Amino acid sequence: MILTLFWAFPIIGALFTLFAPAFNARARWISLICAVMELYLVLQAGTGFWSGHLASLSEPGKFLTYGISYSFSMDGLSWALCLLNAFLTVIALLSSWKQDLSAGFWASFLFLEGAVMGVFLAQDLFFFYIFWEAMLIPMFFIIGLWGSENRKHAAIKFFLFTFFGSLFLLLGILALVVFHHQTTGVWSWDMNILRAPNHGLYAILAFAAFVVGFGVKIPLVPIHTWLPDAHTEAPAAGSIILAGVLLKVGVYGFLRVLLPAFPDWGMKALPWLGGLAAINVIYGALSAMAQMDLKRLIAYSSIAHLGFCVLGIASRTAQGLAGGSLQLINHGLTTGALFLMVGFLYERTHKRGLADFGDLVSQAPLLTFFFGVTVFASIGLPGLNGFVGEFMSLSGMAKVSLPIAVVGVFGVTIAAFYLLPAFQAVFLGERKPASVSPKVFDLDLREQALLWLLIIPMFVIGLHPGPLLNIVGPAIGKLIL
Amino acid sequence: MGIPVSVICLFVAPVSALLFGYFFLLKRKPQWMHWPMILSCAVVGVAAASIAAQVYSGHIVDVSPFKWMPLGSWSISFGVRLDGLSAMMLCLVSLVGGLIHVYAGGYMENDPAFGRFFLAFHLFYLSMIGLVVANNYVQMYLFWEMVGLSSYLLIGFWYQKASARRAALQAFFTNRIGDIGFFLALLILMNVYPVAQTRFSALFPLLGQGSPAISYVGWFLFLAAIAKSAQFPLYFWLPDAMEGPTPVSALMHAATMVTAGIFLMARSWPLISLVPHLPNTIAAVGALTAVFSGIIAATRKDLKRILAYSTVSHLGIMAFGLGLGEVSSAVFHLFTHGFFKAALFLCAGNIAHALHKPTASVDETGGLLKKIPVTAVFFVVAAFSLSGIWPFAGFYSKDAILGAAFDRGGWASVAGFAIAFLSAFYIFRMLFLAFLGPRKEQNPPEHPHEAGPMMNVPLFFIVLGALGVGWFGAQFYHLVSSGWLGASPMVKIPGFDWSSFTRSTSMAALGILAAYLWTMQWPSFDWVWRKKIPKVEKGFDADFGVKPLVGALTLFFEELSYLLGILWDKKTWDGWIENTSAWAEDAAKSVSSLASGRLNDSLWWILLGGGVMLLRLLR
Amino acid sequence: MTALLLRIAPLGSGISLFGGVLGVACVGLFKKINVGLVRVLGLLSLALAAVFVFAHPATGSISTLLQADAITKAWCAVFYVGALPFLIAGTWEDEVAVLLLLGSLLGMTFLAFSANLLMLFISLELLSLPVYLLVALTPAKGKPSWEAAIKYFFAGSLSAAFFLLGLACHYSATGGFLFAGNGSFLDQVAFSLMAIAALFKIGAVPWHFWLPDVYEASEPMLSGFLSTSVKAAGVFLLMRLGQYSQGSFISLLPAIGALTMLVAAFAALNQTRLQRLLAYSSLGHAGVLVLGVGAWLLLGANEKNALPIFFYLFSYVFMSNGAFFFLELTGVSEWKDLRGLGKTRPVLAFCFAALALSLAGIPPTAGFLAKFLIFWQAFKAGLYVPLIAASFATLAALVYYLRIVREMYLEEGVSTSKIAAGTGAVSLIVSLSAAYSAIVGFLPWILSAFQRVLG
Amino acid sequence: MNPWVWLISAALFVSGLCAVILRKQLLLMLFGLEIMISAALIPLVAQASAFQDSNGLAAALIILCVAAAEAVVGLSLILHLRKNKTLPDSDALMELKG
Repeated sequence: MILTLFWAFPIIGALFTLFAPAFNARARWISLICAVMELYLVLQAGTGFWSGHLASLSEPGKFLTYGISYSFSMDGLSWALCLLNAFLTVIALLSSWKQDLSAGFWASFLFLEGAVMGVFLAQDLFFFYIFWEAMLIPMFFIIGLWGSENRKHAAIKFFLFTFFGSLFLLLGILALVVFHHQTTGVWSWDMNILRAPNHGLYAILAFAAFVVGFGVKIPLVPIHTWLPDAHTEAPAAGSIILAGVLLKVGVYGFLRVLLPAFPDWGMKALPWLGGLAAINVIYGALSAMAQMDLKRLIAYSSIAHLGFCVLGIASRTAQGLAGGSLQLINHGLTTGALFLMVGFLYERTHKRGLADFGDLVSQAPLLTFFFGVTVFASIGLPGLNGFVGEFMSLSGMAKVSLPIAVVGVFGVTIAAFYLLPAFQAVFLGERKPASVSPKVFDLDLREQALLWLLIIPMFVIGLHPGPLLNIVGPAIGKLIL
Repeated sequence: MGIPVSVICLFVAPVSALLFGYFFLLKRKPQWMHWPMILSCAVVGVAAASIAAQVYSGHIVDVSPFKWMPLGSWSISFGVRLDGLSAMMLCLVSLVGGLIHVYAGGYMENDPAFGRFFLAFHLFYLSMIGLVVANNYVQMYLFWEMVGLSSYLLIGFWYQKASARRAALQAFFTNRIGDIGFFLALLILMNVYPVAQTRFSALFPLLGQGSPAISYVGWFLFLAAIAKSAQFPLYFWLPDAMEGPTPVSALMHAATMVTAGIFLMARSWPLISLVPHLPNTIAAVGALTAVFSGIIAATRKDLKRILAYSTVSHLGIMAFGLGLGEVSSAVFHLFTHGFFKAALFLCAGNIAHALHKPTASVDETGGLLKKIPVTAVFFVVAAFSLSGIWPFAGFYSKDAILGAAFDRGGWASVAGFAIAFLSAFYIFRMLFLAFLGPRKEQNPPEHPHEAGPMMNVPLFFIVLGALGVGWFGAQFYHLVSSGWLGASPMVKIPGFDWSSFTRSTSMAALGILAAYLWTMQWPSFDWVWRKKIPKVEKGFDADFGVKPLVGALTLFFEELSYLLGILWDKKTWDGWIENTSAWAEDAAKSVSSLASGRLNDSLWWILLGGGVMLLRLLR
Repeated sequence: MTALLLRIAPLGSGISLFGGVLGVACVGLFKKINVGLVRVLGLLSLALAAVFVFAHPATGSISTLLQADAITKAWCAVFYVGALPFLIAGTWEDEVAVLLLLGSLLGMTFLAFSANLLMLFISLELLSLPVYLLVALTPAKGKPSWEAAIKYFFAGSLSAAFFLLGLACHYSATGGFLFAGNGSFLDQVAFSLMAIAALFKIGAVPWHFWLPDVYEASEPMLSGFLSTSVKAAGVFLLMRLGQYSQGSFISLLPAIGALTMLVAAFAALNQTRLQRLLAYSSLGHAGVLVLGVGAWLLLGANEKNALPIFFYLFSYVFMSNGAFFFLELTGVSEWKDLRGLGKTRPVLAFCFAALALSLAGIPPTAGFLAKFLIFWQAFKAGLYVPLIAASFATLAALVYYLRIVREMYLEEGVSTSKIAAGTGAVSLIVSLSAAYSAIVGFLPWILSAFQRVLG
Repeated sequence: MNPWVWLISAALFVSGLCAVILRKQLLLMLFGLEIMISAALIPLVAQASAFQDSNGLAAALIILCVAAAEAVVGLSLILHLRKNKTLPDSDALMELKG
């Protein structure tokens, strides 16, 4: 029942926020309280994982019909991602705190949180898919209603593009289910027992369908072009959740559905997957170098960073899988923080171009400090979180295929080539005349607190990832080849 | 497995100084920022001394108390290894670094960003300490990168200047290229051996006779060292790094940053020495670097730039020595170089300070001997040390390397001659131009003033080192060789040897003479040739084409990214995707034009559909 | 006892509907026609018919002309529920519309019970002829419903003629009117010809050109009835024919279905009038249904497997009626009329958005669950290529469904056209349909209930 | 069975079809429809007599009734149109399209 509460609670909260007139006026408070309570719920559930005596928390599935069963389960990986989700939702809500927004805005985030929780917890592919798709609707509204100039186009593009992927995902799921029925005569949608055939065109196509289905969300090159637009147009809070949480579900799908379903045959495809990921890394990084819009740049950097996640899990070694999973969390924190800060800048100046700023350090030293730390976390400076994930992912991939790992290492390097110049241009460069770049006030206490909340975990994970690895480890243990 | 208190001090003191500084001083009392840092340097210095004493007495510490990335059998630990090499480096870093801290307290006095400077400065110091005591490659990589980070922060300290920003980026990016090498070396190493074997003490005894994977590791480590220690062709960032304040340059050239590459190679020598052709390549690259940048140093006008190329040159000498197998001599040179180069830089800082400028060119100096005599004396001592004149420190270490080069004969001895000559030439050219004269082309300052005790006292101690550390070669060898992990023991640092002494001293004397003639005797020759043969001067300015090449490469990357990120990804590929809506609209128009609204047409369609249904039956 | 019950069922429901027709006709004899009474009579006869159909559990052959199986009952449910909104909320001045509606329902009921091709033909005509008139008599505001009715009539009659020719061929081949064929070539021709009539009723491509015209020109509430009950009758016809056809046209059905979806999706993209847009949307759903029937037939055509089609039709009854009734309720006709509705009429806009997303098949709506089941069955039947085409059609269709949401919520500015208040019944139907669409997709256990209907 | 029956039936059916599809006069089109229905009945009746099956003959009668009903509906629609428009021509029905 507790697991149902995880996804249902935010959605009920959202409904309250949206529909109860008495609550409507205090929507932001209601939503914040719900989000914080949800965060508490998740933390509470995690005590077992911390202490290490709990491998997973699951509810007995209720068989419904046609093999569809209502079953949820939480292991270390799910827990970590749920925590990330709950945490970033709180951050995202607080990041827009001062803006004058209607109840729908606050409710959308709760909806989104609930849907993502569902994805992370569902064990039944039917429900997995439903939650997967349910994420689209609130995000569509977040981008389309509260985004910047070109928001409508971006929202539609986001929806259509990701729905395109979802159709393939649906075909992939059907392929697994139907194959299982053909071999055993039993209908089942349980992602823990569904297996694809070991060879043949059927398996290849099913695999490809999953790669496309999950790949759109990650996003994998070349089906990534929705992401820069969506990020650029989304409001800051939306970008935080989009990058911090929504991109994660694709990789999570790889970990939870794709890899277990193709135990033997998948082995052959792994180098291909790794190659795709390596392309992602390089492509995202090189493209980011050319961007002149901060949000667009960070969006492309997300493409590159998610490439490392896939790189790690495609290796299916202990360190690769752990690194890939860790990188999910890391990317959520760092990119979340980056988008948060760009959001602060945008809130102050309504600009986000690299050329629109300069010498911000003299006006906003604190912002510069936080941005700097986050940039270095993002380019994988050891001691900060980014390095641990990338290093483990790459060392996993090196075990499987050294050339791909080499490409990945180049990607690590290029990360500095786009983030640092951007950082310099905005925070250190020539001061722009006041007509171009209005005065920027430094962070207030709320904003500082939010950033500390994001940055402290960066240091903690960077220097002491042990506890997190212990939590995630058992969950991915069975995927190791 | 106990961790000595001194080791804990090594980390706790700087970290707490940094935290205290950031959280308590930065806002309220930035002008006090140097005190916790200097205090921490003192603590670290004492700890380093006690560690060195312990190591000297043969007590090696190698513990891994803390797991960094634990994952069952795949685990990476934090640990410390205190053997000869790291104790030596610790001494150098803490001594020279600490003194430069004090100096910087005076030098940066009036800078508005005093607090920020010391935070970054101390972070630099901390990173280097972490690097030298690391007991495995992954941890070393951590601090290796942190060294890069803090150098970035410091080179770009005066971020208001575009050149400083560019130099900082260039330094970071170039080091990043080296990091590829380090990273790849790590990956390969972890592929070949169990992960726990990234620990030096476990790895080196395991090394077989040059497996191919190990040779890759060696080459990649060398790549890392090339970038970090500014070897040819990745040296160009270092002269540009002069954009930072002078104490930064001093620290970077003498004790921290660039020595890290040499340290890495010395540390990995048991591995590198097994790789075929690698030692010779290192020697060749080192020699090339030394000669190449020595020549360029002889043509520069900016004082700090001369010194920077001189550092590149000396790093080349160290690599040269390493490549020849003289690990102990190379690190000895590293040690002595730390002193005399720090001294030279601080003297240059004194000059700049006297001129109230961030940096000084030889056009603006001349005849400073009388105006700032203390600095002049310090400079002379350091210059003799650098030229390798007996009995200054530089002589002992450099002569050991040159001796090995002469023993090798052939190209190595030619390089040795050239190096001995060039170092003396460029440093004395600088000395003459700065302190003698002034020549009529120079515009010396009217009223320069000597630096205060906050600067000169630490400088004095450093100069003392530049004078005398060479006398303790035997003790140094004893220290460095304790805990050596190589299969064969370290080569001894040779003592005083007449034959090599004659050769190298005569070359140095020749260099000094040439420098005198070049600058003082023939009127204004240092300026004349520039006017006469501008093409050659341009060649020197462009480092014989290395700088344009770097520029072209940068441009290439920019163009490539524009091509991919804008032209292809946004305009073309995403354009196609966006265009699907236009295609869909066209399709929609044609599909919907089928519904003409004419009744007979729709009846025709019914017939057609029926026809298809029936035709289907035929097959 | 069961035999008796079985015997009573079709006759009873037929008689009650026929009684309804007579009763309504009698009301029409009075000078001042009491529309309320007409409505009550119609509802009563419908309820009575439903009681007769569902009160007994038995299935089997009743006579040479009649039979009953699980599909019969399920489809009767769809017919009746599909007609209910129109019957409850329709606005009319005299009794003719109800008369025709009940007549058409009578035809549908007999269609569902037929055991014989002749019976099938007669009920097909019985259900069609009143519909032509209904279309003519119930125009949308300012729309040439007579034109639509004539187009409908001619196309329908032409396909009925094909059916008849097929009937003759079947008779020639087998010597009787029973469903079962003998597999001869002539018989296969017969089934193909008859299937044209079924596909025409469903509106599959290329027999669909009447469909957008008719749905556009009729009053939206009537379009709701046409797109649900009448279409369900077509689906039933196709299933029955396919069940006994022994090959022939079955292999074409998936392709026809996918093609229909594609054509509908793209044609709809070009529409500016909402009612015509919904008509094309309905065409797209017809495509899904044809695909589903094809998969069902390929999988062995047993009653239990009919669940996806049944559930799809049943859910579609809500979605389609809801959407058309929304048009009736608000009177919007163009895109711009929708603009800003999210702010001015949030509840209405939410209902329409839910309906649109459900029609598009986005989880967690009922439309998703329905489409999902059909896709699943098609996958099981190995129809990969049609499925991929259908997926793309779904994607293309999403464009205009999203446009509805976009116009209501994302566009700035508020529509200047007046939104009519609408009667209570209409808004009740819209909100009920929206609620069904929004919630049911998340309750897959509801499928067990549907499964129980199918036995 | 006599092939001539089929031939006549087919000829009739096709001519009816032609009338429906090619002509634009709505009345003629309706006429064509009736011809098609009659054409379909010919083999039915012929077969019924060949099988000695009264079912077929009865069916033919019933179908004729149905066809009559259909004609009534059609005529009523066409006549209604005639009241409003001058020509009952299919080309006049072009308002709904796209």
